Amino acid sequence: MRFDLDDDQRAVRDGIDSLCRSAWSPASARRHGAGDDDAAALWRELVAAGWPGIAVAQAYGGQGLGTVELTLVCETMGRALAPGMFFGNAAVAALVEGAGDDDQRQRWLPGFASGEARGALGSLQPDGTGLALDAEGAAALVLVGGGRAMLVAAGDCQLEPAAGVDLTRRLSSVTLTGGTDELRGDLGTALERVEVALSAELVGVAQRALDLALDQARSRQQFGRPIGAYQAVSHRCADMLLDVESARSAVLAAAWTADHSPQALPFAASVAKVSAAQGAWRVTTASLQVHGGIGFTWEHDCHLLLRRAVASGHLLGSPEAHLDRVAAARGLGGAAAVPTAQ
Amino acid sequence: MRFDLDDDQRAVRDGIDSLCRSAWSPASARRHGAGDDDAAALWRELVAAGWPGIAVAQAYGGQGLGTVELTLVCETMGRALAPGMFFGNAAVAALVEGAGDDDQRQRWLPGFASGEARGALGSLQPDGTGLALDAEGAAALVLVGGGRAMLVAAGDCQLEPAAGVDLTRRLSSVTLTGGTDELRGDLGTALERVEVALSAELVGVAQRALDLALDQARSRQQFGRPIGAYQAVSHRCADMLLDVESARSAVLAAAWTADHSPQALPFAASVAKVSAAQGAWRVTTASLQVHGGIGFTWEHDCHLLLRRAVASGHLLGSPEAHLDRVAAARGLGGAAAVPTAQ
Amino acid sequence: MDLSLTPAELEFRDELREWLAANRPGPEPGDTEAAIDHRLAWQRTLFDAGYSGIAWPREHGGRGATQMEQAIFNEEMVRARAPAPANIIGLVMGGPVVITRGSDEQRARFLAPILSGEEIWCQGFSEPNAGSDLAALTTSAVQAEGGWVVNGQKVWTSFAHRARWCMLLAKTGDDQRHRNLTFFILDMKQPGVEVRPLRQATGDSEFNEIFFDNAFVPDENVVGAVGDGWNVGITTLMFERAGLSAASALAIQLKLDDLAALIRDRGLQDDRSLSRRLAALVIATETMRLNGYRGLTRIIEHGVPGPEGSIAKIQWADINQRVGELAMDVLGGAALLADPVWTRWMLRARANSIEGGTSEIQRNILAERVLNLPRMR
Amino acid sequence: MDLSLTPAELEFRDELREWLAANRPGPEPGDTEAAIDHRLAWQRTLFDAGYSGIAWPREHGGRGATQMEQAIFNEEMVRARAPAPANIIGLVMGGPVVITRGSDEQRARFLAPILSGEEIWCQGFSEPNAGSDLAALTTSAVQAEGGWVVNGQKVWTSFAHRARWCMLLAKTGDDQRHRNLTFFILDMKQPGVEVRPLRQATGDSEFNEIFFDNAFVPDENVVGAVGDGWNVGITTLMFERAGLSAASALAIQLKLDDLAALIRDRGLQDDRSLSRRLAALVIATETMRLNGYRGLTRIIEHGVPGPEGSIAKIQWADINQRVGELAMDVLGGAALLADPVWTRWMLRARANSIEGGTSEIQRNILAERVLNLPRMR
Repeated sequence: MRFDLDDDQRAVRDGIDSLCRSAWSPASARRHGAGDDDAAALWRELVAAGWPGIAVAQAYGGQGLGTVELTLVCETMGRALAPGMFFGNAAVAALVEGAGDDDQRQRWLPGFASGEARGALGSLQPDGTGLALDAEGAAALVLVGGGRAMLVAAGDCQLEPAAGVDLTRRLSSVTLTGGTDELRGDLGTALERVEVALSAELVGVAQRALDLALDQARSRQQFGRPIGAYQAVSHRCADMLLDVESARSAVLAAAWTADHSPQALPFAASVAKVSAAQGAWRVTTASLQVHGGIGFTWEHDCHLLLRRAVASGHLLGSPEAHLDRVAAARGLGGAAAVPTAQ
Repeated sequence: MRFDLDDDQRAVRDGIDSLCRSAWSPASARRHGAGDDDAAALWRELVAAGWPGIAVAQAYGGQGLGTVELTLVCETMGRALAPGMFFGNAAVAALVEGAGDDDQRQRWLPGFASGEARGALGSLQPDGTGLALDAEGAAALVLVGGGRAMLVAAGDCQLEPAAGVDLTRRLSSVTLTGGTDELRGDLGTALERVEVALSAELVGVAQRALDLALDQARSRQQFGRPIGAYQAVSHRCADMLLDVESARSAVLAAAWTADHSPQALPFAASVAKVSAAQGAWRVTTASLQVHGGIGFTWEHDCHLLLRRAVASGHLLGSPEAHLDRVAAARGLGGAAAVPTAQ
Repeated sequence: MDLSLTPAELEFRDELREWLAANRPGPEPGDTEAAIDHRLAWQRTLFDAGYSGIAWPREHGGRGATQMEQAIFNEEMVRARAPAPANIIGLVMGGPVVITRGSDEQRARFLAPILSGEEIWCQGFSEPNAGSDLAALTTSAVQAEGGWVVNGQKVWTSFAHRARWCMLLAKTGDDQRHRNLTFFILDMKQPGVEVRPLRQATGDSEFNEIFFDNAFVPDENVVGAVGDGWNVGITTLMFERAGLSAASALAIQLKLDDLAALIRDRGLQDDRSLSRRLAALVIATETMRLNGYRGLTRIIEHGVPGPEGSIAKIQWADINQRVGELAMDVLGGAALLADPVWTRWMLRARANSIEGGTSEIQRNILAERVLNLPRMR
Repeated sequence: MDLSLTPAELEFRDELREWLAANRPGPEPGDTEAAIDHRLAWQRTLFDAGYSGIAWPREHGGRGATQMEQAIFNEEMVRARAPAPANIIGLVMGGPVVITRGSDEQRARFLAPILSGEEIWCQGFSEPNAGSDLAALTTSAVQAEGGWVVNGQKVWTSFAHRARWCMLLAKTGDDQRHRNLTFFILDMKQPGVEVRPLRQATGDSEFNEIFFDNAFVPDENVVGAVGDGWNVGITTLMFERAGLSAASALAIQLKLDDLAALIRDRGLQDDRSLSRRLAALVIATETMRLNGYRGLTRIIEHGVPGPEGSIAKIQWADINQRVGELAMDVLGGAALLADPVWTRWMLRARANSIEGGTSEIQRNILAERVLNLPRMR
């Protein structure tokens, strides 16, 4: 057993990290959220470098790398506050590849893999409408909810901008205007892979919040000392580290499990999502507290991270739903357990 | 409105405090728990000074003071780690007075009020047996459970020593051998008064744990400073203060409510029990942590306080049961809410 | 001990309720500036009816009521869902400081327009590099002909753009840590004062920054002695919380009723985990309310607010934040959509453990000043 | 990254499982001393089968297996509900320190009897006034003819009454804070050593106090340089945790299975609040296990255990304490009765955040040594 990245995996992480650092910034994230066009340029760079197909099978034009590699990209993107296009496209590709039929795969995967016909992810609301993330310009959407996943071509739905909690991804309400195409395969496993990728993004968000808090703790002086010298701050930072590292361990293990031990994936995915969602919430709120007043200003990135932690933490299966699933496996929690992916 | 003790109430508190300080100590509590006879002497002093009848109506030989005065005695006794005789007798008197009929009152209250025929409190288990606290030598027991309260004369039951969590009160298992006499009146209100008295004891337990922690924080030196100078310790102590003061406010308010605004008692009693039970657990465990290794020794009083917090916190209605009741009043929590007094 | 209202308190409350029923303020406008206008008008209405400065002495234009009646007033305002008067900082902090620490001339000049709302006050304590640490303030006041010349910057001042007067703490010496500050009443309507709105994480701009560029304060606007500003400032902060926590608790209880309704609306009423979290918040809020009244009694009997106010401040922030968290969990997947009420609550509550003294500073205060634990510094 | 066992690891595990199935230790006796005898016999059985000192080098009598195999061994022992070998302190701390810091003569003298269990080791670091603060140690060693004379007191030493050797940290100078300690191997079987059992809050006596009254240590039993004891001691403490956390996590998971059964037995399986608390503990324990393996990989690749072990220590204490709390809430009114399993667990877990470095000290270590935050001291 060797629980650490190998050299190829490090190269993946360093590659996407350097692309994000040169092509994206929190300022870009703000402009994207506000409706400007920065994300299109980022997406073109991602496409040019072949990132969209990283985890799509080679048969459909992807690189066929594993879920571990996918989560490394997602974590780095979360840390960079990158928009939801990469994640949405990768998620939809994983759903179609894992739960679609041959026709669906043939039709959509090559475009998702090359990035030329991007996919976007959304949730299906009980009233039959959807809510999708960074779906403008996508070729197709997959809406997930109530244990089903509906594939919708861009021409068969209408998008209206909606006000989201998260300011770094654009939220749209989706009205279906034409046909939908259900993914009837093993949706559970495919969704769990998507949850793991989403959890990886949350680890990145939490890591960024910790990085910012550490900078503040070292540089901000009060009462003649850097505030990081006070245990009220330093112990809070230690707890943040504990949350970030635990969530990272959980996500890496779940990603590896998805590819090598799928029968263990349901538990591993729940561990990843609960650790990442609750961890990101605790770490982003703690980071704001360490920052004090400055962390509560619009201009500071603290609230962008916190908002993203809230939105992604509740996307797909909520932490509560995953806790219920883990409890149900032990005969606990009653019959009315919330479905995992809402 | 005046939310503070008046001079008479202060006199009650100071009186019982001085009696406890002269006649009781943690060492006595240990000996009592281990089977020695110290508590009998304490009880004789209490009887001689007229304390057992403090809250019993004058018509039955008591002083007819209020629930506030009763809780002041209970808090002081909790702080002194005094045995359960006073509380048990007062509880049983409150149950008979509040939920008994005239015959039951006439028969038992004069003895409870004078302390010459002491009452003891116990819980009625689903299997029909009971568990009672400091019941040896009592003239009668009241066993509470399943929404009922059964009065049992000492001659109609057998007591067997049982190993309790708490080492400062003696636990007995109770087997019924003769008749029982149900209290058929307004048991709910009477039980709530008892819960408030029990909560007061828990406030005393928490206060003692805080006192000990503060002594330790001021005197114990590590790394060249008293440990109370470190925020890891000082902020923990501040949180303990918050818990103790909140529970004290809740108990005083509930005691006043019991006598002056009984329709508001169910909510006030739940606030008191939840605040006192959870507060005492947090404060006694935090105190042990502040003490470090020495706090984990048998000889130190930390574990006596912690054990008492556990035992009393779960006696009668558990915090969970009270939370369910508060939630139910808002239409929440489902139908299967746990009954408040088990 | 008597938790019922006295006949006088009852009469005060019933009269107030009757008046409120007849004089309900309309709903608060969504726009920030319009909301301030609305709150100004409401203060004028209160003033005209004798409900401004409830516990201020009659000789200073107040109602001369008890602190307990002030608290009852606060609770009734929350219950009626009335907004706080626009000049809340003047009423709660500025006026009491002028009354207790000011000169007769200052009382004559400043008190009446505070009560009527004619002159809004703001508070200039915090600076970018001095949040909790007042000793690190750098805004300076240098003696000049007939007064003081002020340079520097303040942050987190509410109402600054509408205020006439600023309670200013500025450095007037270099010697000792707490002996080099002076408390000024600075005229905001002068060329050397620039106010810029400060946008918060919520997107709102409740607060401002103030920049002083050779602003002037005449000598007669120094409160207390030169160099004694730290003590005067601390008095101000203590007045801030006294009597407010019971009303704040009531406001949270009303919100918890809304949250219970949200749980039922979303069909989650049988979820014992959510319902216990809600019940725990109801109970915590009730203890906050009770702590508030117990503290108020202590203030009435001992004269000045004590450091116990820190307990209420910690509880208030903690409860508000947990309410926000619970709301997000109740909304579940719908937490993606910005909810006009709950998203804003969740975000706004994060500042509650920072503003008005961080929860860390409150714990320092409790440890050092209530529990007498040794100080690290 | 590969979370599956290598063929060699698989072979090691399967062989071990087969051996365990054939060589199950009987149930551990309730009596403390009998339990130590039982664990001694078990260690001898392990030793005879080549399962003592799994990751010790072959040249020092160990199995020469990898650290990963040591961790697999630990997990399998937990799974088989086998007790820890009696000389766990010698195996986990004493031996590794002698191997990495000791002289050839010390290796020749001490290692073999550690492996067989012939000589039990104990650890003499803590003192009544020096728990977290090793610089405050007062037990002294003064140079004499051919060795050192030791006076003072140690606390919280397990197995001291059965131990032959004590890893002793004692003051050998007055100069600097961390430069005045020396690490000794002290013979417990001498007149100057008195051992008294220390009764804990649980009622058990797992630990002892040791009193040294002119006890003697010969020069050849100094480990490392005189005055370098702090560094040697820290190495010991770091070995303490490496590779143990995965097995500890497994032990907790087994306990959580029991707790789930208790919830069902008490008819509380539909209580969503209890079930989510249990599930959260299952998940936290799994992340502790994963952190353990990730840390172990880092140790294998970088040679020495790092300060990240503090994460596992904090998690372990926190989880154990929450398990105890949940058990009390599940027992409800029955929590009055001392439960042989859960009451003991609840009480014993309170020491977990104190023993082996308090959770506060672990957070200091993470803040200062992993996050490079400034130190207060």
